[in-house]
Amino acid sequence: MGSLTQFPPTQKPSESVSGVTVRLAGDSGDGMQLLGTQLTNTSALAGNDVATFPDFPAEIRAPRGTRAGVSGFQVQFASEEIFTPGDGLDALIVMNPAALVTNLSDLKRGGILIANSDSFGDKDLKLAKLEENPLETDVIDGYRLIKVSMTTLTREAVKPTGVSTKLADRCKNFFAMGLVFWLYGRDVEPTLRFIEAKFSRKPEIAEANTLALKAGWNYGETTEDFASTYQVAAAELPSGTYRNIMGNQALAWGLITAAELSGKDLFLGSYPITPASDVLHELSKHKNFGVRTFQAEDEIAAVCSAIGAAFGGSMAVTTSSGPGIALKGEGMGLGLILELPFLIIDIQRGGPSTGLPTKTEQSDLFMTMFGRNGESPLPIIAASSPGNCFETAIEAWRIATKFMTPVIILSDGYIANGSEPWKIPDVGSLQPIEVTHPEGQDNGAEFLPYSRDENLARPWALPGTPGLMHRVGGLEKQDGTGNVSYDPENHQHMVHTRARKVAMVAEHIGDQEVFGSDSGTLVVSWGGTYGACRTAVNRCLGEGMDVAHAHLHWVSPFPRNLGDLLKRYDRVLVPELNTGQLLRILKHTYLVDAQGLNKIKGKPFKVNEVVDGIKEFSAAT
Amino acid sequence: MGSLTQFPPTQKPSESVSGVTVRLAGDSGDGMQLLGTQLTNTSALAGNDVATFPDFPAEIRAPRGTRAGVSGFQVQFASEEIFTPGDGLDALIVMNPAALVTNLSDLKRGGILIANSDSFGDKDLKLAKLEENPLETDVIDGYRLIKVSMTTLTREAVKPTGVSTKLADRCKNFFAMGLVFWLYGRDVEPTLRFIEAKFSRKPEIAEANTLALKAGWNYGETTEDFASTYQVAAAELPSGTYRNIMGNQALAWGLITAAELSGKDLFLGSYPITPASDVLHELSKHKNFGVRTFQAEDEIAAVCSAIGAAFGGSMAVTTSSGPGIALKGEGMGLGLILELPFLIIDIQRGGPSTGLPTKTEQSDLFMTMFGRNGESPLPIIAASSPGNCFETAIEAWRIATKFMTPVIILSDGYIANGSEPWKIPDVGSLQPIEVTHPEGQDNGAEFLPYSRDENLARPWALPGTPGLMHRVGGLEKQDGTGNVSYDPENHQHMVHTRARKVAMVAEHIGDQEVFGSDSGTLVVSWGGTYGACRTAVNRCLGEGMDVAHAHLHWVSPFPRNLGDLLKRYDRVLVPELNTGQLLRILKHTYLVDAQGLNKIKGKPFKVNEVVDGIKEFSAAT
Amino acid sequence: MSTDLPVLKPADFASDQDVRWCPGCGDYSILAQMKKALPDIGSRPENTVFISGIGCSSRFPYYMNTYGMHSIHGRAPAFATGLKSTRPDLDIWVITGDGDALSIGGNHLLHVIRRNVDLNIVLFNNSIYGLTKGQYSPTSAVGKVTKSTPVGSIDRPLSPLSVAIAAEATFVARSLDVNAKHLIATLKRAQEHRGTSFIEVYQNCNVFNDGQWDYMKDKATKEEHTLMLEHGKPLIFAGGTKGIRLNGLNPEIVELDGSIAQDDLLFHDEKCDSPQLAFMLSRLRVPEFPEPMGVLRDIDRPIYNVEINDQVASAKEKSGAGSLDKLFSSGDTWTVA
Amino acid sequence: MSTDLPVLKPADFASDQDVRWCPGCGDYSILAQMKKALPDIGSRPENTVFISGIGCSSRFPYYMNTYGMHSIHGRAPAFATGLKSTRPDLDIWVITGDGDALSIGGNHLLHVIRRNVDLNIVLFNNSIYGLTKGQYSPTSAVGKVTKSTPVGSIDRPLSPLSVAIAAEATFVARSLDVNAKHLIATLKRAQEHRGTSFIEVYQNCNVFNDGQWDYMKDKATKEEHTLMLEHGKPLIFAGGTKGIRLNGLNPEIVELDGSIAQDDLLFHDEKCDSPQLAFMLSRLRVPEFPEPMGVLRDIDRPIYNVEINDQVASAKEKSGAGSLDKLFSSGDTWTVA
Ligand SMILES: Cc1ncc(C[n+]2csc(CCOP(=O)(O)OP(=O)(O)O)c2C)c(N)n1
Ligand SMILES: Cc1ncc(C[n+]2csc(CCOP(=O)(O)OP(=O)(O)O)c2C)c(N)n1
Ligand code: SF4
Ligand code: SF4
Ligand SMILES: [Mg+2]
Ligand SMILES: [Mg+2]
Repeated sequence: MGSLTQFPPTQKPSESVSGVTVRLAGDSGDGMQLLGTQLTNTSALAGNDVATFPDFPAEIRAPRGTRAGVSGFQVQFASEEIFTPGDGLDALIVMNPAALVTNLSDLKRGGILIANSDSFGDKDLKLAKLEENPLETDVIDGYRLIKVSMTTLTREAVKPTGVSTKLADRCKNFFAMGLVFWLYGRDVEPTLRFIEAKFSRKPEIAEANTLALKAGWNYGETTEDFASTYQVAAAELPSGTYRNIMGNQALAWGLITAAELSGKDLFLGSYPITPASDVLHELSKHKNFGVRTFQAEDEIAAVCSAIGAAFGGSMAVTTSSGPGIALKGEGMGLGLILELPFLIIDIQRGGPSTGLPTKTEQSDLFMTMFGRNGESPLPIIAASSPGNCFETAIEAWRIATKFMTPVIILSDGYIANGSEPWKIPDVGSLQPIEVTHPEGQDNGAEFLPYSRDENLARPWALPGTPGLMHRVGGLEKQDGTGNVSYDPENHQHMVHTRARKVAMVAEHIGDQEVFGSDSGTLVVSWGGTYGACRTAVNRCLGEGMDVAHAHLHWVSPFPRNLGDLLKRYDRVLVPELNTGQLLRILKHTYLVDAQGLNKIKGKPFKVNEVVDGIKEFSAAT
Repeated sequence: MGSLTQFPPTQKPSESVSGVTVRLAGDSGDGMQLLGTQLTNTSALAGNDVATFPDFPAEIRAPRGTRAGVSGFQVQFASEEIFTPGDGLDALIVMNPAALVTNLSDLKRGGILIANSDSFGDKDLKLAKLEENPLETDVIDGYRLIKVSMTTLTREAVKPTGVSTKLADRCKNFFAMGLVFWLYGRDVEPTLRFIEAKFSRKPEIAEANTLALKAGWNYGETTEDFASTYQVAAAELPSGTYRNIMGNQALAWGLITAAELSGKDLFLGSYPITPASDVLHELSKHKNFGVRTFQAEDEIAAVCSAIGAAFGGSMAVTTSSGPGIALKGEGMGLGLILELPFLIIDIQRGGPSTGLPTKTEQSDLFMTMFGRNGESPLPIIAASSPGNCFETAIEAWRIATKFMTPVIILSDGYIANGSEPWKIPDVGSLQPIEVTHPEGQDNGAEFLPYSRDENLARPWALPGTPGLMHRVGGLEKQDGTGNVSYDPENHQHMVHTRARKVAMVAEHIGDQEVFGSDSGTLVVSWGGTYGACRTAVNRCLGEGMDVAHAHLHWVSPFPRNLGDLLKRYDRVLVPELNTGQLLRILKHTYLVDAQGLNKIKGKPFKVNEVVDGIKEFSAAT
Repeated sequence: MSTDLPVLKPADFASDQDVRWCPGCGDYSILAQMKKALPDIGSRPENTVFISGIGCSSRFPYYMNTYGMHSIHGRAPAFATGLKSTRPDLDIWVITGDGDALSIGGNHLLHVIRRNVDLNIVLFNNSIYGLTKGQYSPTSAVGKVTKSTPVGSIDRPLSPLSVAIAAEATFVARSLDVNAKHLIATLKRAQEHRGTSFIEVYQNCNVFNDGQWDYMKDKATKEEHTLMLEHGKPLIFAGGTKGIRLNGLNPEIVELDGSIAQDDLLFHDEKCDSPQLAFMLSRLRVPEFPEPMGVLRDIDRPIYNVEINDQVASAKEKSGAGSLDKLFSSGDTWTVA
Repeated sequence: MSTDLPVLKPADFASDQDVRWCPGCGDYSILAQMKKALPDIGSRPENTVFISGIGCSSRFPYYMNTYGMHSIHGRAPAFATGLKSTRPDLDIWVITGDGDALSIGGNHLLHVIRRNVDLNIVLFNNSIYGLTKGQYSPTSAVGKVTKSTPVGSIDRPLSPLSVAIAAEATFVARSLDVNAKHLIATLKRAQEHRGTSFIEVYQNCNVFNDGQWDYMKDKATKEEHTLMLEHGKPLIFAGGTKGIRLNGLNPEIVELDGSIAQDDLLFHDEKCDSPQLAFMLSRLRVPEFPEPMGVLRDIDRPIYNVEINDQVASAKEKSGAGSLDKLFSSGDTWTVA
């Protein structure tokens, strides 16, 4: 099985387009995430640039058929470089009424709407809290509705395998997949391989899914519903070998790579929390890299265990999200005064409090910047895309070890769960991270644990080293000796030293780059909004507007040239998925009269929202 | 005993002065705090304005005679209104060498230095890590050194009581007290009463202390060492009955009063920590006011227990300091989204981490303003002096209940342990705090726990009320119903609603008042620096400078007129005991090019430091 | 409880919110039994409060038409302590999970129990983190393969009952999600007890840890593996074919083939003041022993919320209700004309 | 331990920092005994780490010429777990107080013990918060009058040993600050044990809770109140005049006037796998019973830091040392020319 002959190339006319945005929506149980991943992979393999955005329900499995239970997966694949999963949908596939009503508004006028008509019975409508069948009402006017009896057709298709109807219905998503693959001329081979591998121990299931896939493909080819297919040519990506990667996966791999580059074993102290848990899951799979993962009893123990491991000389990391990071504040403060290198990773989600665990938000810039008692500055770096999480992890560890300081990494639910093609780096060419530890001594000479090098970094002396015994702790320490000190002058000196250290990081992160024109409106962004902002600025530039984009990688400290740069432009616009946290920090740092473009809806920016924001703002001022 | 006849008024000439600053310094065991308190009380009773500043060692009882073990108490008493315990010392009383070397630098040139010469033996010098006896070296040049064999004289004096030498030596501080009382013509009656009360069950001790006190007094009167005494006339304070009060005591009493004014029982959930513990201690003494104090297992449980009590309708409070407040961030975030009224009190100390527990610092403005995940604005009010802690507590509770929100109170170690005369308020004239709870209903009508009044406050419906059953929680809630809601529009609406609520507090806190001229340099301060800043501005005004002072009571939100006010002045100077936390918030709020005057030494500002700062700044720009 | 009020039905305790647990989750049964138990106890919706932490189990309060708080992870006992200390008139139930109560919340559990605050704590033990999609918990067995332990857990699990007993618990019981009758009875016993009542409920998470408790449910094995506790009765199980007796300090299983007199067996005593017996029972684990179901311990001890309020009452008696004037003018004062 | 190195003296373990406890504090004696014990054990300063929380007791690391961390309040076990998991070669001592370990740190204590991380935990129990100047602690007796309980505490105290045992402890012991010989011996036993060793040391805070343990120290009463444990020996005290035997599950005191044979007494067994005996001993309290001193329990169980490193080792064996190239190109990839 699985040879292409079973999936004859289409005889129908095919329209070639530069890009397509598709969303697959159904019940949590309907396997939409799997469908989406397959469509993403095969599109990537076809050489398209792709970007995805899964949208999970908050509940593990909200009751079948309810609006709360709808699970969605959006993917954009294109023949040009893209940075977002797309705004309006070209096609929407819905497996039930709940999926239809919760997603229809995002479908472009004239867009394709494929619905599994078998699941629009009275019971289904009731579960979705609907009086009447939307497929029969005018809500679907203006869309290209195609009703497909997926359930019936799938049952038909898998009959030969003799699987139960219950199992047969589980194959529905592969039927839909076949249809979508046909519609966009996607190669089924990788998916067939996937099926074979995944169900190797259940051949009849493998067979059934394959048949469903084929039935969906054939349905597109044979029925009158579809006049033509769409072709999206390969994009011109830099040459190299690519793979598809999700943000949390890239982050985990970046951490492993940083450990390898610095010749350290990786220790993760973490407590599960959405959307950060997958980093723990991924790292726990790679013990053969010397990775030790510790699922602590809570977030406090997690950060403290990381500090303990850092004291011992490991590359130590702790991961969490808003509520958990809030609990780490005291521990982070200790790490800061101990001047030990380790990473605190915050995969941000909607707040405040428990907030919106499965939704994205740039919620914690303020907390990570200011959420500790006393004067507690720390370097903070923010990842800008799923793939960028990889470099971010390495860069963070490089700075942490160079300056002997904890470093905070900010990611968010959107890039953590999103995916994009990732150019596999040439491992050999990755720059090693130099880490040194002072040698032991038996000359009885005094060892100064708080002496400093040109970066104000203190020596990372490891337990087990003869002659370097020393004590660290949370009470203010005397510079040099590290002894407890209540001396007023020393305290002020140490507060300034710790601040200067963070400021000096600016010397090692390069200048801020700008994309676009060098006057007019400057769009300043950070973190996960990179894609939407870059695309929006690009589009505005295309329309001849005087606009530029500066995307910050480090938010603490800022690049040395940022101040001058801001002054160069007539207007500064700061789009954020919060009420303006970076905005306020820019204002007090540079007294720049910037303006915010803010969205706090648990969703990423749409490109159009940023475009409109730029236009309004540029017009207004 | 105890009749003034034993303490004949002095025959020596007496010089009258407008104010005196004295510091008593000795070993933790020497009873300097007691001596200081007595001198403070008797001076207050004499009608002086007084301000005190105790300076404890970090250790409970560091080894006798060591520098680490020195305990100091500074008091200024004056015939005019004063706001600080004074800068340079007019007199310094030291009980041992360690006390001398650690305090001498604060003594004014020509100031009186009284030393217990009996405790300057080789052993004492060694404990103080001194090669030679400072009383014999030039370090004391330029001071009016008076050596007194206090130990010997005290032993002599108390002989009649037949107490052991060990006990006799414990009376040393009363000898010193007698001497100081004589020097400044203070009434000994209150102290005699105090002795009688305190040692009622140990008459021989009472007797010994009284004899020591008298011996000290007579020593001043009879020996040649002292040419004259000093008289400080009564100050012209507003008429009324006064008492001396410490900051933490005033805070506790303010909380009790707020509870009474709102007809609520007070619940405190707290975990001990320096310098906040005394609020717990004080409140636990007043159970007859219906006060319930709960010493929780940690700070997290403390804030959570307070939220539980608030849910039940009590006036709930939690108190801590930096490291403990850092642990409360998650709980505070919940309280904020629950929109329940309760108070979080942060008695700030030197940070970061464990930092300088016994030292003062305006360390936590940033943390209390921004230290929570997600968008988490809260009202924050800062006490400005020991006595002001009283009104601050009442004001905070008034706002908390009016707006149904947690409110943060900031104090610090300096005002918490400092004391000043406090005009006892006329209880009858205190404005009651209206708190209402919705009535029960049995009409089955839907109850909307998140419906809002004109202040955006939701109803405070109490468990036990029929028909108002409802569920609250940390997930985003639908406005009105309070049901869990993942709706994007609702989330943005709620984020803005919570922010607007805090902003609206500005309507109820009055406009910012300014002291001084209405152009030139504006000094903006908050919290415990009030006294130093007000005195400094006063002095500059006296010198004809164009300067004014705006002291903020609420730091979140700011008074409505603050922005305009800042613009009215040529220069804005912001003195803070941190690296410029308010400064940065003012900058991003008003884009004002203000400058900071910062000190991070674990000590309050000296008036001179602020004066110099104002002059430099005004000259520079 | 106000019995003059109309008798309530389980439906009166149901809120209008859709229940959002996975189909087949053991939580549904526990919710159903709670709704049945409360009317029998005579609870009133307006006087009842459910406080939970975070987790699937902690969604519970949303589904009850009572007062409720879905608080933060692991801290429910602290909220409940603050509420009960100030509102002793309320019936407060704490709903928690094995991760919520024993991982992040272990310390609060220890302390609420030692204080003996008058609360009913129901721990839904599914030996997994459900809400976060399947990591091992403090009650997961060594070797357990989960998302965070791909080659098996290496942490020795805690026995919730042993921990509660060591924390000086006055009421400790265990029940099973699907055993409606037993669960209802146990909930009632908890409500009757004055002081902290701690109940561990074996609950099935059919999505991430399906079948965890099957050995206590399957017809074939449950008799053999379940020790039903009855106060004053000997420890007998396996349909009366086996019993437990003491061998020194340790329990041993004996065949009841007639060779052994019932009196030689160990008798259950909920009321015995020493925690020795309850602790021993809490250690019984399959396969060596059957696992006890029912009330292990039920004794009387001073109650935190009673004591804290008594201290207030007697302070008022002693010094009279507080007067601000008196307070302010205590100690030295002086008057400026 | 590297015995080829020069033998060390207590002074070699003393740091250059002035000790800053109150004169007369029990902590001085514990510090002195620790310095004596370490050389005998063969510890090396460079391979030894002291990790503490916050409290008077937690100042301990500053006074030892070893590696040390004075961390944050209650969390020392978590730091130690991270360090030991990655540096199993180090000898790690956790120094904590009754507030540090049982109040704010109770949860970390439970979990480090159940994981059986190879650490030595020494809890200085002075039944008071010393550093914060005298509030009651989780081991303070009911009715205790302190700064925060002016009319007496109403919280039932925890038994540190009972809690440790319920947390599946593999080594549990108790000693006394001033009993130098016994304390040194106990510290050595703790170091010999592989896995978490938990020692409660009765310590006097002469400033805020003076005399707490006098009944264990006064010539007149100590014999009567102390039960010195010896493995394999019967439980005898009061200078051999009294013994303890079992009555059912519960202990009872008997006069050893000859009427009772030694074999009828309860015999101590540190090694017994069931925690039953250790738990019973942990419950013995004056005045009813003498209080046990010495090792209550010492058994072998898998060790967290060993297991976590074994999992890494076997992963490397199974899949070979990690290769980034392999990792990156796992799964579907495609090439752009
Ligand atoms: C401070 C914090 N940390 C972590 C989480 C994520 N989280 C939510 S529930 C949970 C554990 C759930 O397990 P359990 O308590 O057993 O409840 P169950 O879902 O199994 O019923 C975790 C880790 C959180 N919400 N808050
Ligand atoms: C987070 C935090 N909360 C509170 C404190 C204040 N604090 C320091 S030590 C201590 C308790 C000390 O008692 P214990 O652990 O018994 O140690 P001891 O001083 O008695 O030796 C407290 C409450 C702190 N330092 N940090
Ligand atoms: S994940 Fe498990 S525990 Fe949670 S609702 Fe689903 S079945 Fe129940
Ligand atoms: S306060 Fe108590 S425990 Fe602390 S050092 Fe002094 S005597 Fe020791
Ligand atoms: Mg669970
Ligand atoms: Mg203690």
